[in-house]
Amino acid sequence: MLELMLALPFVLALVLAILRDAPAKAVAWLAGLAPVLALAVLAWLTPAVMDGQIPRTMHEWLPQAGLAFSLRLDGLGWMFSLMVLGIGALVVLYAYYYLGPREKYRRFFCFLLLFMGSMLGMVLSGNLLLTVVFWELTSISSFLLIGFWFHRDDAREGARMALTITAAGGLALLGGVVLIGRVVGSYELDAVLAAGETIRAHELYPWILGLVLAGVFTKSAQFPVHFWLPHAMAAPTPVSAYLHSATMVKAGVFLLARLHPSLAGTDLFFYVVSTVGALTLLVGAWNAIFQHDMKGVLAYSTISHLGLITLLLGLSTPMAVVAALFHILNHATFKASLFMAAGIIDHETGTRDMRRLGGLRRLMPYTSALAIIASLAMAGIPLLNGFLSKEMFFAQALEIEGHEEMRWFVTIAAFLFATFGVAYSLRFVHDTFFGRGPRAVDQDVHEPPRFMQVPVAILVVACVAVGIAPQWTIGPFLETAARGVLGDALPEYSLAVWHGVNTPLLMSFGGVLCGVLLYLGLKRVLDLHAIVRQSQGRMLFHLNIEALFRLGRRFTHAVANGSMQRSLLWLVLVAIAAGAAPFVAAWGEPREPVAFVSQPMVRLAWVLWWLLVTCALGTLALYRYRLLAVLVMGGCGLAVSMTFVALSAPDLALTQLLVELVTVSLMLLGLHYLPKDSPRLRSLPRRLRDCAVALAAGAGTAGLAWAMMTRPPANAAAAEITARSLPEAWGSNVVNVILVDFRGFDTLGEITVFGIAGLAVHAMLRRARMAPEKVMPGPPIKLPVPADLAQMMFPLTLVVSIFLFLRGHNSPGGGFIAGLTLAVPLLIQYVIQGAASVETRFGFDYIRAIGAGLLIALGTGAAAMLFDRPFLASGHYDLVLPVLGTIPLASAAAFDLGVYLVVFGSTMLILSMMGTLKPSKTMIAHRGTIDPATRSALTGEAS
Amino acid sequence: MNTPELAGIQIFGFGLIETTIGIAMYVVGIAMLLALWRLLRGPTVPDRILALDTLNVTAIAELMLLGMHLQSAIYFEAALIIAMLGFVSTVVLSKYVIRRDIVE
Amino acid sequence: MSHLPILPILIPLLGGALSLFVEHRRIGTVVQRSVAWVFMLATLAASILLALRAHEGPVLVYLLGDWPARIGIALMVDRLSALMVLTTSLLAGACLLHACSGWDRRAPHFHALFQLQLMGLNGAFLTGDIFNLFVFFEVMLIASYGLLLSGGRGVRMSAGLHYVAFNVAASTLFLIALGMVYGVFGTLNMVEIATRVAGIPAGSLPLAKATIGLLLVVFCAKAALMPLYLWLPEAYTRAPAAVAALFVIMTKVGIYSVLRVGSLMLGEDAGPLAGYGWDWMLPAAVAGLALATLGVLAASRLRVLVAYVVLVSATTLFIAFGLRSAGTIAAGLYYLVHSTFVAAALFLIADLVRRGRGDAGDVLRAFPPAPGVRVVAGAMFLVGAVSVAGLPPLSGFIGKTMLLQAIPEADIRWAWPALLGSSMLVIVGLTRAGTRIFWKPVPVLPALPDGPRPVRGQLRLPETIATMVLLALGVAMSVAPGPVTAYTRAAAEQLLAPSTYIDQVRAAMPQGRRP
Amino acid sequence: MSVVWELLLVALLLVGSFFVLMGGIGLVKLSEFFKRLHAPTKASTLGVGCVLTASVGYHLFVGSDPQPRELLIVAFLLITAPISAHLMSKAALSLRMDEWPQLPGKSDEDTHVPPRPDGGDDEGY
Amino acid sequence: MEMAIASGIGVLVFAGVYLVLRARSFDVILGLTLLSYATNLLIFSSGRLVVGKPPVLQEGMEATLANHTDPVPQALVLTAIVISFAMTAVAIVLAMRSRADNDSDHVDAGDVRDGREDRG
Amino acid sequence: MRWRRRFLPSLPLTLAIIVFWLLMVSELNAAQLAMAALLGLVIPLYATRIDREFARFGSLRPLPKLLVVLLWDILMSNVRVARQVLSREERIHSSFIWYPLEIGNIHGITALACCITLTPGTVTAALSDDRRYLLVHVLDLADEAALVADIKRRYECPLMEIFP
Ligand code: NA
Ligand code: NA
Repeated sequence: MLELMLALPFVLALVLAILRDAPAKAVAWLAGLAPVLALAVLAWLTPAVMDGQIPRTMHEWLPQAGLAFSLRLDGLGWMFSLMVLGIGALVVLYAYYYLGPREKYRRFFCFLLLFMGSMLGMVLSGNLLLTVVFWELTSISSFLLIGFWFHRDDAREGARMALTITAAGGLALLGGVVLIGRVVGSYELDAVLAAGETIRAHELYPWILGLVLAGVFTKSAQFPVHFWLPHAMAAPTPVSAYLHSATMVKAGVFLLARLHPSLAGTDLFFYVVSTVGALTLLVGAWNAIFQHDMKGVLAYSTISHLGLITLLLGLSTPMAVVAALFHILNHATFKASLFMAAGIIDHETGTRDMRRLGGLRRLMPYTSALAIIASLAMAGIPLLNGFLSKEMFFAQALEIEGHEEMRWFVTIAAFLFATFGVAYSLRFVHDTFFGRGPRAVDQDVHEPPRFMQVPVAILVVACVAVGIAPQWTIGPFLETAARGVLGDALPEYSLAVWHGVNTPLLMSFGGVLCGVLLYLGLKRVLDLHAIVRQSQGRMLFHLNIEALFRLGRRFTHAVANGSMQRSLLWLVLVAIAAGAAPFVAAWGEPREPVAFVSQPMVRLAWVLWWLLVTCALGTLALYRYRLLAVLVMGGCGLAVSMTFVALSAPDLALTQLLVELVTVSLMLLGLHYLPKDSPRLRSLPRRLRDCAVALAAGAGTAGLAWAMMTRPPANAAAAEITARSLPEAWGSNVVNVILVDFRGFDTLGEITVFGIAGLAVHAMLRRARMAPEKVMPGPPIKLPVPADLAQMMFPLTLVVSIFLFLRGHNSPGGGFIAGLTLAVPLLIQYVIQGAASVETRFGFDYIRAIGAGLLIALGTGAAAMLFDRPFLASGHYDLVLPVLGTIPLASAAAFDLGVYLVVFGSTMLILSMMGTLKPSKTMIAHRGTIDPATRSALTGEAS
Repeated sequence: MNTPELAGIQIFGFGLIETTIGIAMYVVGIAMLLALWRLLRGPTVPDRILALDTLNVTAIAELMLLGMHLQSAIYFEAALIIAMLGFVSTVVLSKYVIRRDIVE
Repeated sequence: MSHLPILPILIPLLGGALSLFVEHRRIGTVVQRSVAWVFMLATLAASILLALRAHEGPVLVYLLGDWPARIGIALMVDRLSALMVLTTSLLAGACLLHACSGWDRRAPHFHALFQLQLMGLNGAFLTGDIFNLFVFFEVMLIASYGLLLSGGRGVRMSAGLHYVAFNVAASTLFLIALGMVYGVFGTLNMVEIATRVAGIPAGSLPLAKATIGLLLVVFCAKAALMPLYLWLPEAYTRAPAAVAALFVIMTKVGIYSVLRVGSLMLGEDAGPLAGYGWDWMLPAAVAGLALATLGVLAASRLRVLVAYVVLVSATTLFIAFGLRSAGTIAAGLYYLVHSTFVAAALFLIADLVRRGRGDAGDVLRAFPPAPGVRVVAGAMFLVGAVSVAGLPPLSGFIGKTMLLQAIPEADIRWAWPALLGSSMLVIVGLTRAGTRIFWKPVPVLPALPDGPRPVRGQLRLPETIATMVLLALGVAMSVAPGPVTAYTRAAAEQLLAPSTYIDQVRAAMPQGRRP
Repeated sequence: MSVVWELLLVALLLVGSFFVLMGGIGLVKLSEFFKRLHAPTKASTLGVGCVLTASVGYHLFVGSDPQPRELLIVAFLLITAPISAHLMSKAALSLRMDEWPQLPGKSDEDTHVPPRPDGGDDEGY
Repeated sequence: MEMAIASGIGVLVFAGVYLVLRARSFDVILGLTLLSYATNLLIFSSGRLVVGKPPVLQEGMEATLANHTDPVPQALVLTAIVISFAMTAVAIVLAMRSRADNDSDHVDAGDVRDGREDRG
Repeated sequence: MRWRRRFLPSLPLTLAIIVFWLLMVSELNAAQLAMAALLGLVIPLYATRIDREFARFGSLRPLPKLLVVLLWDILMSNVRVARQVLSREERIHSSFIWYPLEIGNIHGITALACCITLTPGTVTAALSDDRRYLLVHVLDLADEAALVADIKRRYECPLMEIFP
């Protein structure tokens, strides 16, 4: 049943969200259905609750985290459900009339039902985590409701402020709840409520309390974060009537009451909660006097009353708790009706500014009467419900034991509360309904539609009924609710209008008297209407948020300024740190002597060393003259290749050489479209810094390499590979066997990378038009003599390529080297004959070559799967032919064929794309031609 | 396979041919460094291209000498490729100097 | 024998290769998309099966080439790998759907690159060999370059250059680290390395530490951990939407690798190296979280904001994993999956906004989205924002709650404020962005006489569905979190017991060879 | 016999390395590009040729590789080195690094501007 | 020999890193190329330095590491060379495109943070 | 003839490939012969797509003599260049000359360019567009006419016979 009750608002919200183009009336009816049906369910459950039973239901949600969908309906929950649903139903009715014909009914009621459901879920929740879930849902849905008129600045600001503060509180609450879960070992409310002693005795208690109270205080708009509430008044009035009288703001005090058995009862709780409550009460009440907006008065009054409730819960005596609950109910009724009345007035007159209103008593008698009664209830005038709970408050204030200074403080606060309350109520009534006016209202003012008054009337009747006959009307309910909090500790109390002449009564009368005097006095002394009070909270909030954004911007722009140099610098620095840290940490520790025999220098090592080092430094020295740097870097490549040869790695040397050549070609192709040199960097410190970083990186890498090389090798795996290469993989070039067999999967990935590079370049250049940096005048050059030679070389290089491919498994070579070797003669043809000539003659589809290569490699690997062996398991077959003898067929060769095709295809695709770029049509203005007469022989560029 | 043997002439206690190979390696190495000097020094672009070309050619000699020194034929492919690519890179670089656009 | 572990790699490779043959204009979009979807769905199916198999407990070992793991390459699938693969496939499905609303026709080779990207991602998650991991990193990266740059122009090129250069530099570092790994440990199989780590002689300890430290630096750079995150915002925000959404998983590859290396090489059994480097990771994560959060506040464009949200989630993950308890890791894994889906959805939404607002792009200023876009995008943004900010009832809340619960007592003092505070500020940032984009009315501008009308894109069905699918995955994770959390919990426990993993992998025998 | 072979090899090596060195020295010592061009294109080619020939002989006798494959490289170098030189001088000419004589039979119309490498006539292309 | 290789690697890294930290795309690419030389040498040297024992098996010579150098790093370097080459190719083309599209070869060309893409 | 041109576009090339292959693989057996033949047949088919004239020899008779002369000249020129390199540079008077060509076959021109570059102190620097002049740089020019005549006699004439 509880699920049904809770589901109703959500389901109907969903229905509303889906419905399109439904008339407003139907929407309102559907929306009203939710609270009405839920109320019916609640009514059905009421007898059981009154009996002291707690209907429960539980569904697992996330047992690992202790999160369960468990609902329970005890007295407190019942009371709040009643409020949420009852006032909810009235608000729906009211809102139907309130919203203008052009308003988005569907969205409004959808959000309203979402909120209603969230609120209901919160009060029904039997699991603290679930409470947090619904708690935050109320924040979100209230954000949507407050921002309903999102085209208005104040609505957006109010919504953001409310969400920011309540969501922050919600996060704190989450923290608190998780801590409670740690202490108690469960999030089930029953367990938590039963574990009050444990919680209070735990060392985490202050933290728990602080975090939970942070949630409570933000939600219930307690000082000093109360300021969001007045700004939430930018919401449509039905929303205010609902959220800020009965529901949203009550969520905080609800939770305080809910966790009262677990958290209350310590001095810390007493002092913190009562002090905050008392301060809120005073601040709210005092500010309410100076508001000109009707809803402003009501908002500050709400703050003040919430302070009162908090204060009562802080006092923690059973009677105080009863009073708090009683006041929650009372406040909900009169404040909801007042908000609705204010909405009616706004609706009819077009303003809520009390400075422009007045004399409405004559124009709207019924509404005025209702509003005045409700205001009196708010002021705590006898025979109305507000009076009763206020009396109880006074009594509790006077009975504080053991904390003398608190008793004085609270009593004075209570008296001031009464005084201010009377004053602002008086002002509210007087400025609106009495005197001359309405001033400066150009509308024809009359009573609203009858059914718009009905909700107000119902609530006011409730105020009066409770005020006159509390025991009959509210008594049983209150008792049920109080039992929900206090359990067996329910005090003896009597709900009666007359308790005889006692101090509270005198205080009440004194308060009324002082309030009237205060209002009259203020009116006499000050020009109330001229006082414009800025909301300091808002300003502070605004400043803080702005400061926050500024901080974010400043930091982010200072740190993440989009500079690539900075990214790379950090990478280098972190790498240096990571590499150096262990050695620094191990500095002073005794080092074991390294048993290591250094390799003697190879004969030509000294040449290579000089070549390598000088070319590296030469590249560095010449980097600004790019062509020269590329040239000098060619020396580096040669040195590295020769080092590989000298150190027993012919395959590497071949690959390095080929790649080096193609890289240089690509760089030259690229240089055609890039500036010829780099500008000089003026900043010396910057250069020095980079130099230092580079030195550290170089030294660090050298040190690491040296330390690694001088360790004895751990190459058992390599030995095994070497030993198994010939008998099991049928290849004597172990490097190639590793590439196509042992680690063939790496190669598959590698050719994929290579193929993708081709595709990426193709994608980037396919439609690109670029202006070359500078062009030489004249038509393309032909070089007959080199062309002739290249033509002769072409078939021979093909032979070399095939040779390297076929022999690769047993000698240096293989698919990759062969593929590049095949690309080289074509490159020459491109260079000498021009791209167009080559491509028309050969008509390769390089992209398909890449695809085919990948498919062949993949197919070869997958063929093993047909034999129920893993991917890439190699096979070998000796084909014996009559004349030719034995021809070894190896699956590895097929795999290598895939490599061959991909490498060839991709290399040629890249070269061809870069070589056949079309000049830009628009950007040509930036670039120019080189005057042959002015070219510098030093750099080859125009000087 | 029955291969003829070298005489193994000894000079100052070292094999003559070995010593000669060693000397040749040093001499060719010096030539490489001279080419390197020209590569770095320039002054003109064609000078550097020429130096790079010379480096490639001398590298072939050096590699073959190393092959003799280590009595291994494994360096053949590397030398062949260097010869091939040295030419190609000279073509490409010269074409760049002449036309800036190496593929027209 | 079962070839299941390798299928998530081979299927996309085949798909990518075949895509190259159907690219011609004559063949038409339908065929191209059909091919892409056939392979996408097959990959997805394989991933699901793999996840189910992995959940049975034992590590699946696939010996490529039928060589024993110590000399060949082995794929190793534990729950974590399978989870990552499944997440990737689900995400990729949505991204592909989004791309099929038109981007795939404007970006040359899109489908091939997309499939190969998928191959790279899956390979990185499945391989058990650290050099093979590098190779798949590169496959994934170069495919991402292609996807990022294909069909692009202008600023995207310079952002791409930044991204490429940084990643190439990081890959260079990776290679240095790999050289060191082989030089120090003499093997590349991660399990073999793990067994040798403990026996490293004292004299070589600093070297081993430096080696693994460099590896971690690389992974952290890919995962965009402070201070190596500077490359991320630009690259992600300049990418086309579907690609940006797919990129969300890329930071996770780095995180996955940290987790894997941390579990195997720095785990309990790692002797003197146990826990090395983790002490640094937590402060870096917290600082990174702070900076990422400030970035969320500072963002002037929606996509930048989402990029920083990605960073927030990445750093949150580092906190979770850095604490190295089963609880935090489990929570972190849940959070990882959730944040992947949601952040990807936010990228798609941001793109919708950008298109819907024509010239205004996704700048956080008032500008009217096309009617229809506002409502749909606004609603989706709300769901995404709620989820990513960790507000209930969506997956972010569950993830964050589990994380808060799991953080050990001693670390609460700094971890909680960091996590909760960041959540708070992310809410502030998202609220501002949302209200500005979807709520703020347009200032009335003087009408330009002959000025170009802003071209505002309309909703396209595949895009909307793709976004909704991603959001729905997040919602599903919050409605029924049980299976996912059970899985992540088991994965975390598996991860914290590397010795069983190691034993299972070493026990794997070739089929047709001597072991 | 083998003594002769060995001495021949030694001679080849010495001559070869000497010429290679000459190429290097010429490259460094000579004062302008076109002069420098002579040294390496000739000397190095011959020098390398000698070394390669020695290598063939040496491997033949040592038995590590009894095939004259190095001759392929020699042939290759002999063919390509001149063409490389040709291209490099073309590059140098395009940079106007030297003056060269007027093409016979052409008019003096462009006396002050040196003719383009191919005579400035585009029709031949 | 080890010292020579290590110092060579160091110098390459020094030059490479300095260039990588420059502001122009081409300089960065040059730097990355130098760095890739360094990494290739470093990975290669992880198999230790052995002269004249290439990992090509020959008849009559036992297939052990006494006769042949460690082949694994060589295979790794091959893969690394290929991959770096692919990356370099992409980077060069990207540098060209970035230069053409953004009118500058500065690595942060095109006013990255508030680019024209958004200004419309 | 047509059949031959279609399937065997250039016999010299085919032969060259076969020899080249056998030299490369350093094996002489049936399988390698078959492979060489296969390549020799297939590659020219492919290579002819470059669409330039393939080597067609006139007479190979002058070739041995030319080779010997060339070898000798190479040796001599190297000695001379070495001497010049080692001597003082002021004595070297280098200069360009235009060498008038009579040979028209492009292969012949290429071969001649090779010969000139490889031999006495000369380097070819360019070919005129009409292919009638070779620009030759002479390291130490004494007598231009004598040099031209020398080249013509020693190289160009035999080459014209080989490449008619
Ligand atoms: Na190979
Ligand atoms: Na071009």
